Amino acid sequence: MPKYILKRAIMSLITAFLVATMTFFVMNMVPGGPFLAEKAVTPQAQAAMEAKYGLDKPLIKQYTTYMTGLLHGDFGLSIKKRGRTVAQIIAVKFPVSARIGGMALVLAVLTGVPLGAVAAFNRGKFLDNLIIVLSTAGIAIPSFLSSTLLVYVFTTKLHLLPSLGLKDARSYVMPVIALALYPSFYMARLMRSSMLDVMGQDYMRTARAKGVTTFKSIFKHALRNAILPVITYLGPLLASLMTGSFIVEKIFNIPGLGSEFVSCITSRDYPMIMGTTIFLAVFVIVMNLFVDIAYAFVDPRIKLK
Amino acid sequence: KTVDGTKSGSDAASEQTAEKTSAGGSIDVQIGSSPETMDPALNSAADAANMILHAFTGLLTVDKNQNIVGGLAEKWETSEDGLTWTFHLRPDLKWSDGSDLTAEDFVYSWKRLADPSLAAPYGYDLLNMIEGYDKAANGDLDALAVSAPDSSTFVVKLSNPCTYFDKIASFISTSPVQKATVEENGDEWSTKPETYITSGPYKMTEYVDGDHITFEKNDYYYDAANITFDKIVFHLISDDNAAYTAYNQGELLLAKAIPSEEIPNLAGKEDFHVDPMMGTYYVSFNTQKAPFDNPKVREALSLAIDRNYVANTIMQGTYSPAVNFVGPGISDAAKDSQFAEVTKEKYGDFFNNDDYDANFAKAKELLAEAGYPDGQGFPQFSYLTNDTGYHKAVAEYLQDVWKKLGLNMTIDIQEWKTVTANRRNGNFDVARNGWVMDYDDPSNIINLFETGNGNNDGKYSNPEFDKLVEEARSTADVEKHYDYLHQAEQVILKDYGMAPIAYYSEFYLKSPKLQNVWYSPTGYYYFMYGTLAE
Amino acid sequence: MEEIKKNPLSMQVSMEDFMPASGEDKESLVIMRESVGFWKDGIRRFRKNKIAMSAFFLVLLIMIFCFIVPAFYPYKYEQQMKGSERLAPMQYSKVEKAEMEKGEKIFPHLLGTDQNGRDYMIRVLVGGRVSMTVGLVASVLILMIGSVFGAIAGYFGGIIDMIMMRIVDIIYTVPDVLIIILLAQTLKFPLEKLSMLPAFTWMQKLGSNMISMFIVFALLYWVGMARIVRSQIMILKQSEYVTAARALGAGPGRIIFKHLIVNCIGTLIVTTTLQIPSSIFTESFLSFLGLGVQAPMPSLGSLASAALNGFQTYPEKLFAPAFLIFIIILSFNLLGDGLRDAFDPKLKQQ
Amino acid sequence: MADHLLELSHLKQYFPVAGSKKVVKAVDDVSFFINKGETLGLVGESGCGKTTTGRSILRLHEPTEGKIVYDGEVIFDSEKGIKKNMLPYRRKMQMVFQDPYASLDPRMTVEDIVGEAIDIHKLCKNKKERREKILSLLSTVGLNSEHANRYPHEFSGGQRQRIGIARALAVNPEFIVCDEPVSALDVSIQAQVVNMFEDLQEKFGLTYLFIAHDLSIVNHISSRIGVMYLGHLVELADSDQITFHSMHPYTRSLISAVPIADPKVARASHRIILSGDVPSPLNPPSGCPFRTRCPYADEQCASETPKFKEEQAGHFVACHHLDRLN
Amino acid sequence: MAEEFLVNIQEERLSFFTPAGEVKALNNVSIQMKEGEVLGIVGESGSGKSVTAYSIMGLTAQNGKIVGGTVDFNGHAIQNMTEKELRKIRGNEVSIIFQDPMTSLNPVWTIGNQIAEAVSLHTDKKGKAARDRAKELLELVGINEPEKRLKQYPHELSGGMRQRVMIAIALACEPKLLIADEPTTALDVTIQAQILELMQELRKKLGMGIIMITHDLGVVASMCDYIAVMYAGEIVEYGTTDDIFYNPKHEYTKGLLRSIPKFHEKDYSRLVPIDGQPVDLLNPPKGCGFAPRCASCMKICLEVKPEKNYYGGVHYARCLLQQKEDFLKNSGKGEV
Ligand SMILES: Nc1ncnc2c1ncn2[C@@H]1O[C@H](COP(=O)(O)OP(=O)(O)OP(=O)(O)O)[C@@H](O)[C@H]1O
Ligand SMILES: Nc1ncnc2c1ncn2[C@@H]1O[C@H](COP(=O)(O)OP(=O)(O)OP(=O)(O)O)[C@@H](O)[C@H]1O
Ligand SMILES: [Mg+2]
Ligand SMILES: [Mg+2]
Repeated sequence: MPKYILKRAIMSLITAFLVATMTFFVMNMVPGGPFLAEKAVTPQAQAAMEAKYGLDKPLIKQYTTYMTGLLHGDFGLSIKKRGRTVAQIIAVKFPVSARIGGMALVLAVLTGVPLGAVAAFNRGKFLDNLIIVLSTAGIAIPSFLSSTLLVYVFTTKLHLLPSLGLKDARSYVMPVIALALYPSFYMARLMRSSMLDVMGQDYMRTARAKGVTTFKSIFKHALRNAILPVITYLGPLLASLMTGSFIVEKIFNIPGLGSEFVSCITSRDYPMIMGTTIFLAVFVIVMNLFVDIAYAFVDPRIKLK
Repeated sequence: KTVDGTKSGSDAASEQTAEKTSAGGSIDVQIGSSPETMDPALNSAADAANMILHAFTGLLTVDKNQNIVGGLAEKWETSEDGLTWTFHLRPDLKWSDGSDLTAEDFVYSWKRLADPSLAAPYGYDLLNMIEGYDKAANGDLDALAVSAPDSSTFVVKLSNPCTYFDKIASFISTSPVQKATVEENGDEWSTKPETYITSGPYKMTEYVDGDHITFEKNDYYYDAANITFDKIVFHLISDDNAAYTAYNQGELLLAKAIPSEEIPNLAGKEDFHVDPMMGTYYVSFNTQKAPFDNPKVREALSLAIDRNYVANTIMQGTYSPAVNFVGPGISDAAKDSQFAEVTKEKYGDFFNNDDYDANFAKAKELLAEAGYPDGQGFPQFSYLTNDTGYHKAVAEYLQDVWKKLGLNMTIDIQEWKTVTANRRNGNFDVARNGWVMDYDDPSNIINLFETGNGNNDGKYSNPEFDKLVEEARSTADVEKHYDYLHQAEQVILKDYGMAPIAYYSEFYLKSPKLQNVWYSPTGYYYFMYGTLAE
Repeated sequence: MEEIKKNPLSMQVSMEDFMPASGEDKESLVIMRESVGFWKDGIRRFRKNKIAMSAFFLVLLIMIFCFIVPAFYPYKYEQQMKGSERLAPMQYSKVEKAEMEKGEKIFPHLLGTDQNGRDYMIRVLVGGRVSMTVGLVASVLILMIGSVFGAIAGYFGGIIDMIMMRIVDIIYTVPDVLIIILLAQTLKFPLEKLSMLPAFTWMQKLGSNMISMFIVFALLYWVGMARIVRSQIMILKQSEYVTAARALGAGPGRIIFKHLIVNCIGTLIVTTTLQIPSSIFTESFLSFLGLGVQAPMPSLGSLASAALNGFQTYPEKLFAPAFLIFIIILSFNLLGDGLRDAFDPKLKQQ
Repeated sequence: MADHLLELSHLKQYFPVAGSKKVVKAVDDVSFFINKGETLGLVGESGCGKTTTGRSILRLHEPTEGKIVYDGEVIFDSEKGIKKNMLPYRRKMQMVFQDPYASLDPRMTVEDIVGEAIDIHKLCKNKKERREKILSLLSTVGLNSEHANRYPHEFSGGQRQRIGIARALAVNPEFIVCDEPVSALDVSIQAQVVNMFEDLQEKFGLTYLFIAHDLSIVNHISSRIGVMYLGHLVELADSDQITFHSMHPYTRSLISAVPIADPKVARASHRIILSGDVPSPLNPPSGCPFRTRCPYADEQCASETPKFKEEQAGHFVACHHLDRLN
Repeated sequence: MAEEFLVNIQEERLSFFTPAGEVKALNNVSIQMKEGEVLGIVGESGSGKSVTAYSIMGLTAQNGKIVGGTVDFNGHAIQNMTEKELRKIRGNEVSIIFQDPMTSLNPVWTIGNQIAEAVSLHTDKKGKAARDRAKELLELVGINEPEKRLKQYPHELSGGMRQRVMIAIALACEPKLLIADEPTTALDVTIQAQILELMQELRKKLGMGIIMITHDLGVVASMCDYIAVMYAGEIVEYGTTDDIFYNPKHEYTKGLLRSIPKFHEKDYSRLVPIDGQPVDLLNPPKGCGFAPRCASCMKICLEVKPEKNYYGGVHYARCLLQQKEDFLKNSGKGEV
């Protein structure tokens, strides 16, 4: 197991390195630079800035400098948000996104999994069809729409929930729901089909032949097997939820990493783009590793090597 | 000439509010999204300037009626030749941490502003007329002719007279910053409340990036007695709907970001305000590129635009139709006179927007004269713009109306940074453009068309124009200064160096409860003397 | 034990009955079922699925509305009617009212008009067409790239697979938003240059935005398809029929295209159908970022995101395109599910 | 020597194991020959390497080591580095597979399945000729023209196996590897297929390598039988010799374990029950592969792999303790 | 009739209702079996062997229904029992071993857990006690190091071992009847011998009844007291093992016996196959199910379903050939 993790870690490092390299060059291909503003600055100032961030050097040199910095754990300074390091910004913004994303994940799992299981157990019946249509409809709503509607209904019309920021528990309600909507319904679909799969397995027949009650056969025998595909989905999901959604963060005005990332791309804040990309890439990789380990934990057949 | 500025900015306000509601209290407002910087020298964004304005005060400041009044300086005088400006600071000035604020701090701050390694965006615009700026801009900071003969006197020597130097001294970027905290913390100083030592009415107590910035009253401020609110929370909101909802929920007392298409619902309501803003929305032509190098073509394109329609219908009256290049709100030589009005008197309106049909007919004619009857032979071209506000709707309108001239235009919508880059590099045919004034002097916008100006996107070049601009810059005579600028404006209008479309306005929602807060055409909101009605 | 009953039959039988039955008699008993091929069988199963059939007809209906109706619609999507701006649904402008009084027939603005005085209904319909085109074309691109890439990686395995899968990993790991924004911008300029060339003038019509969007899709989203196809191929290549083909002397090309890809066809159809809604989704996200299709061409995403800027005043401007997005995505998803059940019952979820 | 159609010497087929340095020794040092026109049966428990042997002969896996001589021509020799292009040999050597369900491409019609070899080797000049050839092949295996346009899933197991046989016959082969061709079929159908193999052999003079785990079938169809255990060939002799005079302890227990469909005989017979399971080919025991389950095993068996020798004329066996056994 | 039967199935008819139509899986199946007896059910794939056995436990798949006849087990009328009542019997009075030991054990739980579950379901041994019993059971089925095995997962065991675990689960509550549904088909010959040996041993030790389902006549020959031969959802012949092997009456049984190689007899003559293909239960023939494949099929066979014909003792067959003989005998007396 430790060997496996080590192996994966090395693989991840390589992937992260390649991702960083790719990002670096693509980013520099795009027109516009970080110092372009509405006000044209003087050539001296421009030169001074470029010197400060090392952008006056040839691209290859910049690249090696950045990579060397990275090796020492130095993500560099944000160009746009002067006075802040990339690491600081991520350290402030990521927890916000992660908190909401984490809650959304829990909500999605707690609703999606039972919904899917219930549908599977009522296969072909009304309830099943209802859940199928509902969950398919659920994944067909773009998040900008669902978020806007949530605000419209719960804040503008019903005055139930605050619209601004993350002051108290109530202000988490809407963003968490908005984020959880899609994964929840998606998981319901996933769960339903894997549950149906498991219910057709021989060992479920064995359980019945032993005289196990329906309830116990679901909880002890079916659920743990059926949850496996859901777990595989959790890796990418966890990564995408915890790293923040641009749309949801924008609409609910949440100071998270998702909106920060988009704004650093549009403002060509090179160190921020690099730092965030690498952070996100590593996060995705770590989450996937995490999920693989969890998978091995739930499914004893999986040997990590 | 000496100006006595003892009357502080607050007086005008306090005069009116005889039955002033009890001071103190806290307000929640939205005037922008997350600032890139809160450092006065580094800032170039109006959003942040609005907040910085409440934290920093410079030598001079602007009152409710757009008059330049004393800030940290109570008196200032100009030498005969207009080259030496002497500012006398108020006694016992203090930083928000309680330490003394002296003329030396100004010397430090102004030199810092000129420092190329800081790359302050306004460094050149604000300081280029000061003697030794060129050297300073190349790193020799001490060459900058600013000095502090004593702790309460600050002297600036100019290389050429600048009639509007008082306006510059009131510009927020020239506010002093505390040397100790800046040097100790570097760029980081402006990101944390502890190190954000201010000279203005408020100090920072909380800074949550992307969420809000909280200011509390600075008791060391010279005018602290008149400052009303104890606390101002600036909510940093980037989404219009979010701000709008929050305002409607009563979570904000003032919101600047409003979804523009909600305006029909708001028009006429007492909390909806549309105020003039010094700025012009215009279209840049790439004057170096055929067929836009032909003034006739530019004229035809410009005349084909129904400015009334664009401003009043597409932009729903949140802009006003342009008749010249420089719009309202900008003052002229005489006291309380307006540059735009003087233009009208002297030269008449350049565009007659009321007879659009005639304009359009003329446009067709011109196009034929230019060799493209009914647009025949005119190459397809593209219109570069980003997609915020009314930009896309205007682009679509232009596409449609120029199509009527027989021209084929594609709309090239790009993300903001790319637009800026391409526009500045001349990678465009026609592009949306606009300029909001930094300070109240027409040169600020007219100079954009000077040969070699960094913001001269259309690469317009006319020696006559350049000469007029230069003369306006070097004269010490205020009258002449404005006169040259009027002439310059006429030159560029006649050259159709760009096609002005509309003048900016600021529209915002303000709760009627929030009183004595004013908005100035430079785009700034002043909350410090406001009051809250019960 | 049960008593041995006398067989009642013996009473009625005749000698004739005990004659040996002929071969044909026996044959006639064995009814060979009618021949059902893969397609026929799948379509039969699909027809039985009510939800999927409804989705199928819904898709057809939407197609008719978006692709055919606009040709006959009295308004054009780019046609600006001065004086008719921001009309409410069914509202007529002053000019139009005057015309009507003169006895002219004016087709109502079913969904009102937009800020430029364009009929909103036709914009929504054309927007649907654009979004569906984006979805379909992008899905086909993804299908082609993904399946060939996945098939090659899966079939050859070993080091080839290893390298190809690392590429997939990288593309998968890089945040989508980054590539979307950066690529959309990067591609723009070269594409515009390209479209100036005589051979590529068709690109002008589509707009470089649309093309770079396709390229973005093609570069980004094929990885999912590639993974699915690869894993399918890895299983399929172990099949004995593949070994059989190899034993007959078939080469890799024949095996990949004649046997493996053909056997993935169910997966391919299904994944592609399910890709369509996700491409439409992404298009709407791009529009939200202001990187959508070339103006004045509308897409559902760009209409909806523009309508957000005033949806309390003009709710119908948001709901019309949003509802159409919803219906398109919903019906394609249900259609995809139905196709999966019909053509590839083994494939439950990717 | 001339009538040896196929000769295999010291064939080894190792498979790498993903993610570790270990190898699966699926076939380990197997040597035998097959005479023209005969049927050599190969039996052994699941996973002992029967299929792998068959496939290695056809070079569907590249053998790790060894030498394969077909009809006097060396088609593979690891020592001399000979690797002949197999395409011409694919017309002479064919294979029939175990699973009649998995071995037919479900998306192809019977006609295309049978015709694939014709296409690959360009055996027919035109469509018509191709069709005729396919129909004649189908009638050879007892199917009719009606079946040609149908898909495999419309057939029962026995019929599918016939399609598989027709496919193998399409190239007019001389030698067919039959990899458990009847084990997936119902008992009543098995006999149909077994008979067909016999008929075809007679008609076309075919040579078979007949793989099965069911000794009674192998015994019925083969003239000689080889017994494999854990990648090794442990015994090889005439069928009768194997059935009634087997020498290797494994073969003996295998034979005694075959269920006898005759109650009286069954009740009277004595089974030699082996203890334990077949070891994993990943961790084969040292020395004699069978020693972990062999009642006669001793130290010698653990240290030394017994040689595969001809103990009697035509009877090969690999065991250290033949003397003790007999 | 006074005898107590452990299993008494009378004229059971069972159908599956599928989208393609009604699959008449069982037609008038009758089985009677006493405690301690071993009954073999043979027949080709799809003939209804498993369905018959499962219906004794009420384990029929959801879309299946007993549409006629009675199924009586140990005094319970199975066809009338609710799922809850059935649960008390399952694993307790009657247990089952499935064909494929690879898939019949839940992959995510340990062996110990799965055996202990069976123990604690029907006895008051819980927790530790159940585990101890599980260990005992593993010893009983001949698994060494039971302590270690209890903690292992199914995938860590070989096929033979897993089948032993399945048997251990089945024996957890010492059932009166053990149903073995092709318990050795998936196993190798030498392992099959081990399992068969074990089952015989256990039967001697525990004295339970066994229903042995297989398609291998060799397996039933040595183990069973009675044999039922099934074809197309019917029991076409029933009798003692010797009846079936030495005096088969039904053409199918005869064909079956002819078609297997005589391994131990040095007989290399050609096998005699049964021609044709298995029936499609969705479109069953009107008359005798075997008629299309029967070499001595008569015209009447295509029209009429044969009834049972007894040949002494319990031995009966459903074949009209007997009728023919009777008819020929009788016709001399000129009844028709
Ligand atoms: N392509 C392969 N890669 C890795 N291992 C393989 C491969 N093919 C076979 N093996 C392994 O080689 C060993 C022998 O397999 P093989 O299929 O030859 O056995 P077999 O005797 O045919 O068994 P069965 O009776 O189950 O068909 C097995 O352990 C198997 O897992
Ligand atoms: N759940 C079900 N739905 C529909 N038909 C079924 C179902 N279960 C069994 N059948 C049908 O009932 C018939 C008898 O099946 P059964 O499983 O008893 O056969 P079997 O004799 O046990 O065969 P095998 O030897 O393959 O196990 C088959 O034709 C089968 O297709
Ligand atoms: Mg094999
Ligand atoms: Mg069965």
